[in-house]
Amino acid sequence: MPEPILLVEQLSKRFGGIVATDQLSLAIPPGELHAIIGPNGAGKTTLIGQLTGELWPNGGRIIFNGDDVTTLPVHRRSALGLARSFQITSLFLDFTALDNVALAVQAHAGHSFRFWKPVRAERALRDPAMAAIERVGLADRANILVSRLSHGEHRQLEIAMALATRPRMLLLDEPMAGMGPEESARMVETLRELKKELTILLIEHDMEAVFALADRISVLVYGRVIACDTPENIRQNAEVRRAYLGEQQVATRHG
Amino acid sequence: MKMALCAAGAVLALAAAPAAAQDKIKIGFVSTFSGPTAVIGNDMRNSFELALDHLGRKMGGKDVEVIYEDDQQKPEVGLQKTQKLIQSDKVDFVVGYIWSNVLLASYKPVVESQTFLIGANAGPHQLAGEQCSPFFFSTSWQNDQTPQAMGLYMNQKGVKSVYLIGPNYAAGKDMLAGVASTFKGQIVGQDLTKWPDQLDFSAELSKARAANPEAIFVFYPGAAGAQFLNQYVQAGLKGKIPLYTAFTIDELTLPRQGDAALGVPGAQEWVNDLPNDANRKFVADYRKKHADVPGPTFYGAQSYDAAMLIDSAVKGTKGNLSDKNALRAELKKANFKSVRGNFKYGNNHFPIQNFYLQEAVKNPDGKLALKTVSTIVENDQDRFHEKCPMK
Amino acid sequence: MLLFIEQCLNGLQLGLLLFLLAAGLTLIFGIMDLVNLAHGSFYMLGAYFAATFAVMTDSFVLAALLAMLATLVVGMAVEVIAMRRLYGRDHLDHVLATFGLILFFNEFVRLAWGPEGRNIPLPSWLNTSIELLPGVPYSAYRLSIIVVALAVAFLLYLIVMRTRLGMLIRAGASNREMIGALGVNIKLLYTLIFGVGAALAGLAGLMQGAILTAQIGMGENILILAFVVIIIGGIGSIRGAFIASIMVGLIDTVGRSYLPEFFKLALSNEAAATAGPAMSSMLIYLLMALVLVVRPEGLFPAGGR
Amino acid sequence: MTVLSLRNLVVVVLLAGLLLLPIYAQVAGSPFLLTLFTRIVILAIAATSLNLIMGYGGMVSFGHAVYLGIGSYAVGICAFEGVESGFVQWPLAIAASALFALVIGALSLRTRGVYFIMITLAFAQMAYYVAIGLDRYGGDDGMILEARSRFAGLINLNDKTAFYYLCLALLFATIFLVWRLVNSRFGMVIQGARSNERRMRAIGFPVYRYRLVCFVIAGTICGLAGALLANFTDFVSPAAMHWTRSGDLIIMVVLGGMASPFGPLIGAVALLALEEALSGITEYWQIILGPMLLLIVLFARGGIDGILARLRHA
Repeated sequence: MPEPILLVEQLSKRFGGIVATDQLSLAIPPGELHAIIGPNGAGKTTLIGQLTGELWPNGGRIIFNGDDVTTLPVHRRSALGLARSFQITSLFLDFTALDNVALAVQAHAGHSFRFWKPVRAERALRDPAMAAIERVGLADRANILVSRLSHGEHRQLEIAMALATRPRMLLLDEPMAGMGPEESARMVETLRELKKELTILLIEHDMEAVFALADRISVLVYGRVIACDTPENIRQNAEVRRAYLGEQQVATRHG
Repeated sequence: MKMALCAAGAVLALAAAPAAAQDKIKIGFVSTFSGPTAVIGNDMRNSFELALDHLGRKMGGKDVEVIYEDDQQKPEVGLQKTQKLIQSDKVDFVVGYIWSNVLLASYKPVVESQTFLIGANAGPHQLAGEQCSPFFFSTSWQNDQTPQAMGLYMNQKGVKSVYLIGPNYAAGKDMLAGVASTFKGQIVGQDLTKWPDQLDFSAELSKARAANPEAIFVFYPGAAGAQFLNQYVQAGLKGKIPLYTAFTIDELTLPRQGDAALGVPGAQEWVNDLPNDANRKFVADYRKKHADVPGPTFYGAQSYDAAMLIDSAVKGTKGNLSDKNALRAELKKANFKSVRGNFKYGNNHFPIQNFYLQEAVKNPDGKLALKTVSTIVENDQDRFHEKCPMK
Repeated sequence: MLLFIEQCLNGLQLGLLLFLLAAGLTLIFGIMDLVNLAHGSFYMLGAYFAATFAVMTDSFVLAALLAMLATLVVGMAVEVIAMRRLYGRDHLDHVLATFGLILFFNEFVRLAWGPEGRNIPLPSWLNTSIELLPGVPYSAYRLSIIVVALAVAFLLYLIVMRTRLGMLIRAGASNREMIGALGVNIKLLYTLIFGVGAALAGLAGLMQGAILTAQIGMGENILILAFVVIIIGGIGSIRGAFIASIMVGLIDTVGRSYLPEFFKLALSNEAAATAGPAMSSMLIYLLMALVLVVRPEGLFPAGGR
Repeated sequence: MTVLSLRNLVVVVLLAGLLLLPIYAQVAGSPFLLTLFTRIVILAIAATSLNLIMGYGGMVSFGHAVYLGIGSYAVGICAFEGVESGFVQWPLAIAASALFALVIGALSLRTRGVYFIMITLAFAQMAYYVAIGLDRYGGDDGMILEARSRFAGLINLNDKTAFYYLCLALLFATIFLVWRLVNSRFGMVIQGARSNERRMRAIGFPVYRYRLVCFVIAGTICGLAGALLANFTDFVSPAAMHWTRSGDLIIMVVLGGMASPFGPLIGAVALLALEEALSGITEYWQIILGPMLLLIVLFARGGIDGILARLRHA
């Protein structure tokens, strides 16, 4: 196995008396699409929070691309190439779609203490932004105010923004939440394309998508990884079935 | 925006009124006509108007137009209104000013435009000293004079120690300095309170009591005077540590001070019962014309005198307002019957005058009134006149 | 030493008065998320109402009760006419709109009661002093302010901690959406809270008015102090408002009385006499800035419990 | 979008009016107009600088007038101590404001929302009381400026028309500067942080330092307005930085329209002209102005500029 791009060792996070992350370890090699599944309250969002730097763990280490990032602030991790999408859409609603993505490009194009040149005329920002928008299929909506886009388009835009930061790795927090079947199918296609170039950590409830896309799956229960394997083996794993999936659900969905 | 444009249009229209031909005398009157201290401004306006009535609304045969402006008790607003009076209304005289800081802020543009400024109340020491001007006259006093008189009175009463309390602004500091300059006993403590925000004096009264002086001197003009006196009584100090005041008890605050004011002495250059004809006429006609409001007060008396002063000068120059030197010479004569009794002007254009001791008493009808008790000092001149370069 | 105790008493009195004002402000802010600059106007109205009722009824206590009732009514009317349209809007909109209300109420009072201010006559049993400590008479009326304010604080504590209404208020202060989920008539609840807040402000105004006389604009300066209090205490927290108001009252009064002496040690007499009062007026702002630098959401953030 | 929308028309008329005002004042024989509008223009500079942080950056400072005070005290103290050259006074006013903004910004920007509003107020109040304590410089009374800043014969500030045009030029420069600024990379960061601060961090912006720089820029511009104000009134006093003055600035910006280049100017003209006009009608003018403000908030979101923009669509 090659050197992992993301290595999590013995991560713990407590809120008062509640243990949200419990001695969690994870190793993701470059190029993998790694999915994390688990029931509600398993600590998935807490984990993402610690990976992106919004929460600091009580113990353990996070190594990204060889650097210890455990206590690095959010923007520094982003600069290192760790990008995320938000579970609940978190966009700049009073900007256009293109402005949103261009801002993400700008974040990784040197410092922004440039006070004079009109930003909307900067090809160096606009072109890559447009490219990212095209990749998620929103080219014809680029100049529309984000507050007027649909929910599905918001999710697409989330991905485009994450892409625009030219990350080494994407953390996707439920990118398909609240989508209709058609939109989901489109998103699966987009992710399948991205998977060719990027390491992706995917947190998702849509099992169909997870099993269709993931190289490996970790199952999170009560803040611990109870299993980590290929989709095929996870489906067979008795402990996982018992704890989470349930015989019936697996049978009807994938049987 | 339409509304704003209309408003802007209205401003333009107002300001664009053609400057009136100079066949009448224009007077700008700046005082406080809004907020809690507006009562003082009203009293000044009532008295000034009464003076015009007594003059047949003419000065030296010319019609008189008075423009009243509200300074909102703020220096920069006073300045702005004063500039408007000079630049836009092109008045011949600017009169009024209750507050020293408003007067200080407004002073420069008036005297620089060679317009005569008649201060009807505030008398900051700068204007009596180094910054005195040929274009400034006062019909009141220099701030220090009244408390100086009070200091003298405390000496006469044999008071050995005093605690001083006053507001932290120009006049407040002048007042306390004034007492300190004539009082021969010991000053055991002094508090300057935030002005005009602070109206709770509990901490200061507690300190004053603990310092155990023979007397407390305060200066709180306007409504603050009522507030101080109430708290002084509630703190149980009345009858224990006697209070001496300047500008703290007047006809406007008396109704709200009530019995708390009885027997508290104050110094003043004018009292409503001063026995001269001009004063009797002024007080009686004021009370007849404005039966619904208390007054007149010394603020009003000074404003009344201001009108009479201007009238005497205009008469003296036979209505020729363009000869500023002649006009100044006439003003300097103070050739009119002042309601405080006649006075002379010193080199700095501040009055040389008597100061009286006044006290609140209960009339037979149960109403409170101020009355003259004695003359503290005669022909008193302020202590800054030597610093004024004018002869 | 006796002087120090007396000054602490003075500070406590000022602090408790601030609490009456701040309690309503912090609830309105915490629950309706409304920045109400016009809260000081209710303080002023309370004093003016009391002045009028005192003349009509010849009884201070009766006048006080009637004045509170009147400010309650005015407060609820203002909520129904204007405030409820502002919920959910930007804080800046609140600032502009309620600033407009301040101007309106100030001028309204000037038209209705005249510019000269009103006296609230005290009954003789309050207008005296009591020898609380040996040799230190203390104003009976100031003492009564302390007692009344403490009683109100206790009553508020009981209501907030022990009743269903209080439960709703606490829930609302930490999580606004929740009250809606509980199926409560929110409109009515908001109107009620706003009215009670106004009545408490009115009570503070009339109590203070008997010392300071009723004045136009008396609410504005103390309003800023009340805001300082609720910020230090943490928005939406009654407990925070209580502790912070006493802190502010003590620091202001004690600072005012001792700082000038303190400055005399370092400066000339005259400089100290000017710098002292200026510095002591600064103290509470210094306190607020310090609290916010260390705890950016106040001492007792309501959401944090 | 038509070039001559109502909104553009109003702006053009307003700018032309401001440019031609001295001529009108001359012809109409009412020099006071020039005084009134010099004050409006100076306060519009201050309001425009506030709009940069408040409208575009979402940083609601309730202590912005403090720079008016610092700027005017820099001029006043220099003049008092005998330094009358504007080449010393004005850079000093600007530097002092920038330094103060840096310090209070560094501390205040740790807080959010209404806590930010109040902490900026606290710092401004502290500066206010410091000024009251400045006995040498008049304390509470303030001091009269003996002479206006001298610029070695380049411009004579005692010439009312020249001074007006200087203020107007600085206002236009400020509006242009703010406009360029908000449309630059820097401006995008500032506006992004107003819109969604959390996301800004997530995509890799250290938001705090950009905000701080923005805060300092706004303070600096307002400090310059303070230097102008001192020269305009020939008077310096703590009143210039009282919290009510900061409130006035906020009201101008909100009234005119936040995050709009000309909004603060429109707001300043509207508010001050309205005050002047209403107070000419009745002594009780605030009873009209108050409900008017309330109605504007209730029925006209986005201030006057917002109304104009909507009328274009109608």
